[in-house]
Amino acid sequence: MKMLINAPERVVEDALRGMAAAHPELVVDVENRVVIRRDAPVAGKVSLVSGGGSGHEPLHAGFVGRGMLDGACPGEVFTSPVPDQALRAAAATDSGSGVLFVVKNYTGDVLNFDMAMELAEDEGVRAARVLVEDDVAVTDSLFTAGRRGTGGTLFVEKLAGAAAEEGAPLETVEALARRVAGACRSYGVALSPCSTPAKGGPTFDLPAGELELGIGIHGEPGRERRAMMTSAEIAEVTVDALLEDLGDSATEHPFLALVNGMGSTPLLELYGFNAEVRRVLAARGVVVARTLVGNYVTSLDMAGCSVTLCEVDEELLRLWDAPVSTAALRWGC
Amino acid sequence: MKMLINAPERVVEDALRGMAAAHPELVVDVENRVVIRRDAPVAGKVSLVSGGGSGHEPLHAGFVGRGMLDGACPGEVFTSPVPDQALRAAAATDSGSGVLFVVKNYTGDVLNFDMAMELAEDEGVRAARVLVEDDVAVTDSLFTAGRRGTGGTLFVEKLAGAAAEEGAPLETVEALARRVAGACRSYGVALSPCSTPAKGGPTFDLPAGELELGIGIHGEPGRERRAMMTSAEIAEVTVDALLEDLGDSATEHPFLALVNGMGSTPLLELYGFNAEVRRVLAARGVVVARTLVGNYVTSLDMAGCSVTLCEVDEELLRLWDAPVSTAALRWGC
Amino acid sequence: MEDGSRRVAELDTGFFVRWLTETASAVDREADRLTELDSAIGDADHGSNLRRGFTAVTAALTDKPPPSPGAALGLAGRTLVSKVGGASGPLYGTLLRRTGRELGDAATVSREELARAMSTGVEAVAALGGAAEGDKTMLDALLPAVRALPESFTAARRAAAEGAVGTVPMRARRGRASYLGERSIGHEDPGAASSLLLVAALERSWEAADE
Amino acid sequence: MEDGSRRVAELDTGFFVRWLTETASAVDREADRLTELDSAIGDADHGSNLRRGFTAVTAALTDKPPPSPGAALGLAGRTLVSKVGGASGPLYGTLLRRTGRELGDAATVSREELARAMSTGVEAVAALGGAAEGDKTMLDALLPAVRALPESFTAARRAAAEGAVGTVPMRARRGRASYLGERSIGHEDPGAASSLLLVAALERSWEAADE
Ligand SMILES: Nc1ncnc2c1ncn2[C@@H]1O[C@H](COP(=O)(O)OP(=O)(O)O)[C@@H](O)[C@H]1O
Ligand SMILES: Nc1ncnc2c1ncn2[C@@H]1O[C@H](COP(=O)(O)OP(=O)(O)O)[C@@H](O)[C@H]1O
Ligand SMILES: [Mg+2]
Ligand SMILES: [Mg+2]
Ligand SMILES: [Mg+2]
Ligand SMILES: [Mg+2]
Repeated sequence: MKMLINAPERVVEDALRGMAAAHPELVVDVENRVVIRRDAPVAGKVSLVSGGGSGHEPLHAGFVGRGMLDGACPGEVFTSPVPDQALRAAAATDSGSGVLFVVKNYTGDVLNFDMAMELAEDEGVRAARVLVEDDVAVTDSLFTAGRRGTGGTLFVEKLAGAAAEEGAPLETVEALARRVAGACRSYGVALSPCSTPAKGGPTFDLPAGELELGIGIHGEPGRERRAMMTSAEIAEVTVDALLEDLGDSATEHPFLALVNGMGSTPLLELYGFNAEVRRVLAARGVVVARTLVGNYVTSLDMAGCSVTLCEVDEELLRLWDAPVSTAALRWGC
Repeated sequence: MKMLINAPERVVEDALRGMAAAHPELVVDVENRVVIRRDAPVAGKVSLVSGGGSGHEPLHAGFVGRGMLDGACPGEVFTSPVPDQALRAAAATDSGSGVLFVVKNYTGDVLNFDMAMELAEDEGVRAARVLVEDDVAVTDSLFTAGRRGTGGTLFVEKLAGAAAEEGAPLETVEALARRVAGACRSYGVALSPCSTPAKGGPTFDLPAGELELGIGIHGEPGRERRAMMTSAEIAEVTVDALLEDLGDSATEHPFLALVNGMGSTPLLELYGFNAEVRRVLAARGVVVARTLVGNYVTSLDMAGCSVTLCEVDEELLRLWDAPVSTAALRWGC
Repeated sequence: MEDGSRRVAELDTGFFVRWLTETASAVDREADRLTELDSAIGDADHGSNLRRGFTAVTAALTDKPPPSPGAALGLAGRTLVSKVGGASGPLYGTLLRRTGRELGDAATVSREELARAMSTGVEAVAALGGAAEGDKTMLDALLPAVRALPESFTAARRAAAEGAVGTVPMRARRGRASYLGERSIGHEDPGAASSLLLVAALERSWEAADE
Repeated sequence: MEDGSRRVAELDTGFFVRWLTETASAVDREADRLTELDSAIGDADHGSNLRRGFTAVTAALTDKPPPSPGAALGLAGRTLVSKVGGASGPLYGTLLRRTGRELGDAATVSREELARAMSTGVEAVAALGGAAEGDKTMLDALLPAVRALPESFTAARRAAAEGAVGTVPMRARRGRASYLGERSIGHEDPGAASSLLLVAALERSWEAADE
């Protein structure tokens, strides 16, 4: 598998150098692998810090900026960052109002951020943590590491980021982030595996004519393999998986929708898929208030898509519409 | 090749339905395949209309909105739109101040937009045209259809769009667009071919371990095939091709840089490539004022990248920084 | 038996409608091959472009049966222009519209009249696209075909076939294939291949009329 | 000959440094296989994760030669925590740090003392990750190994090897492999495989000490 890289072990460092060159509005510490807002720490503001393995770009560093994250710490490809990174991002962005870590629910992320939390408290930084665990493809969560954090992360970072930007205190931002995390459901489908630099090739085999349902974002195979389907059929399976998990409440409130590309599915196809998703949702009586279509929470060059629904009320809708200014998500300023 | 579609002949229609669902700020005429700003025609404003084959998303429909295009007309995949579409987009957005068509230099686009110009004049719409022909990989332009229009299109649309938004008259917008088109140079590299829905598979073969230099954005093979290179080496070949064409003037003015993904190269790799591009430019004494990294002018799911440089002065830099609010490019508002 | 020797004149509207629908069937049958040819030196859409266009032509001809040969070609040409896009849409559209305009509103035309009109149509294609014979385009099939048409439909089809094959060793100087430079050599031009389908359908329509 | 029968105590700092650098070489040699195992039921990074971590461990041990067995393990554990990331970084880091802490600053330790300390270290891993034996994790190699360690280094290595192979038919209940449900069955757990490398390096270091 050919990649536009220098060497597998240099991929993250090179990307950070390139981010630094492209985004003077960010402070990029290439050596320590931390990306923060240039104006951090912002006086009186709770800091939002996230991070995780690389390979999901623009998540998370692409969401650092006004109205979203204060700092991000990218790990190696598909490998959660080490505690030092998270600690450094927290210390550099804490204004004294405390830090909220947004953590996707993977064993590695949880363990490393938990260690960072302890270290942060040792250094006198008030720290809290919200877990994103939105992937409904993980069933039997008693017998697993629990639901994975995927597309819902974007909603948690945006909405909690907006609340933090408005000056809400740590407890409020944390409670809101938890509420949003609880309101998100995701489901993903792969048409092809991705290739990691370390492996140099596809992370699993997917025969022509088949797709994987219920995939995660780390190039892992999904729960079930089926014969290839049309965009309309994939939308039905996906939406129904989400609605089954949401239950009857799904028609009570409007939703934010993220129709997300896994990396190499063309935007042309993603928009077409959005049409089908919207059609199925409408048929089930579900109202969509806002939609985002694009590659936001990716899995390197995997072909496929995921859908995330986030149930909102007036307040969350207002926070969604609030100004945001990051490399990958920007409006209102 | 698996695609997230319903049927090859429905791809463009489905995508437009999905755009309509995601972007209430746009008027999407699915049947006639025209996308326009909801507030068009804007009184006293020159209208900018562009279009071309689909498969290059977000180009062009993703650039419709305040500060950029007034209308776009997407053709079938890799097939220029028909004159009726361009005419309809022009008629729907013309405030009486005239329409500037931004046309990429391909035989099909030129012929169809020329026919649209004639039809527009017949309907009393003042119309002008600017050709984008920025691809330096096309040499011997006497013996070819001339240089292709690729990444430079984004700069022409953004800068002329900003001028039009400020209220400049048709002649001024046209002259500025022509100046920008003349100031742009692009060069592209493919690590893999793309697959079109009509063909259902790759448009050319590219053996493992080889890449194509000097590719276009229509899944066509490039000018030259070479053994796979590192990101640093690809940056050298690319930058040197651009600078050779620019000649000595390259160190006189600063540039806008677009480090563009062809579709399936992960953002992680694109940022890493940007680091190398910047390194080589710096070594050659070239100054970059602004950088955009991402998938903006794509070729479906092709893996690879292109670099566009656009020489700017104070005025063009100001127009670049001016507010823009489209689906794919947004800042300042 | 050479068609030229059998009859004079009398190509009526029905003949032209048959020619166009024959072309539509041929394009439909050969669409994948045309796209395959375009994939080697172009952008892999020629077959689907022409299929979309000629399907619309067949529909338009059924919808609004044209009153004359010239009207049939004009309707077909306008339909191609507004349905195909790409380079081939305006070029084939111009070929048919211009040929149709030359035929005026005559109820029947002779093969010689058609040959003269098509020659003007092909000239218009050359003028619009700025291409000449030898540039590896549809003109390399169309120009020999209209030169041979006064002799017979069969001669025209043979000339088109030779012309299409003759594009293989050419280096493209117009259209997308020109971007490939030397690497365009060794492949048949998709537009020349589709032009052969058009001219072959002309011959078949004549043979059918003869039965 | 069973190592347990030959000598008592006296595992000194040099022994521990050798153990850790032996592990580093083994991980380096086997990194691709570990990544391959992780690609089947995880995210294809276990080999490169541990290679990065143990390379840093070797460098740290050279850089700051540790004064005692406990210090050697503590340094290695801290290095893993701050270089590896992922699930395995904190888990292996905790194993070594906790084992090191149990050893205190004794200049030499017996195999029995090491076995007791490692047992506490492995318990800490289980507590941190919330996994138990049979969940198809590194614990399935580590727990049997520390249980057998009082007997001999060889017995520990054999137990780890059996434990690693024993993960093949298991259904994962912790870590990424758990997302696969039934489909995790039939593959060896990458962390169990790397734990075997650690325990095998322990045996090899002992044998080398013996020569
Ligand atoms: N300038 C030109 N003059 C004549 N024919 C041309 C010219 N440019 C392209 N063609 C013809 O058009 C064909 C390609 O048509 P098509 O694939 O439908 O359009 P596009 O190149 O826009 O994708 C070529 O094979 C060639 O025969
Ligand atoms: N909760 C856990 N308890 C014990 N070991 C675990 C746990 N989760 C994962 N592991 C071990 O870690 C290994 C994976 O390590 P690695 O691939 O480096 O991290 P990641 O899963 O974050 O990519 C698994 O094979 C398993 O042995
Ligand atoms: Mg990992
Ligand atoms: Mg085309
Ligand atoms: Mg074509
Ligand atoms: Mg792993």
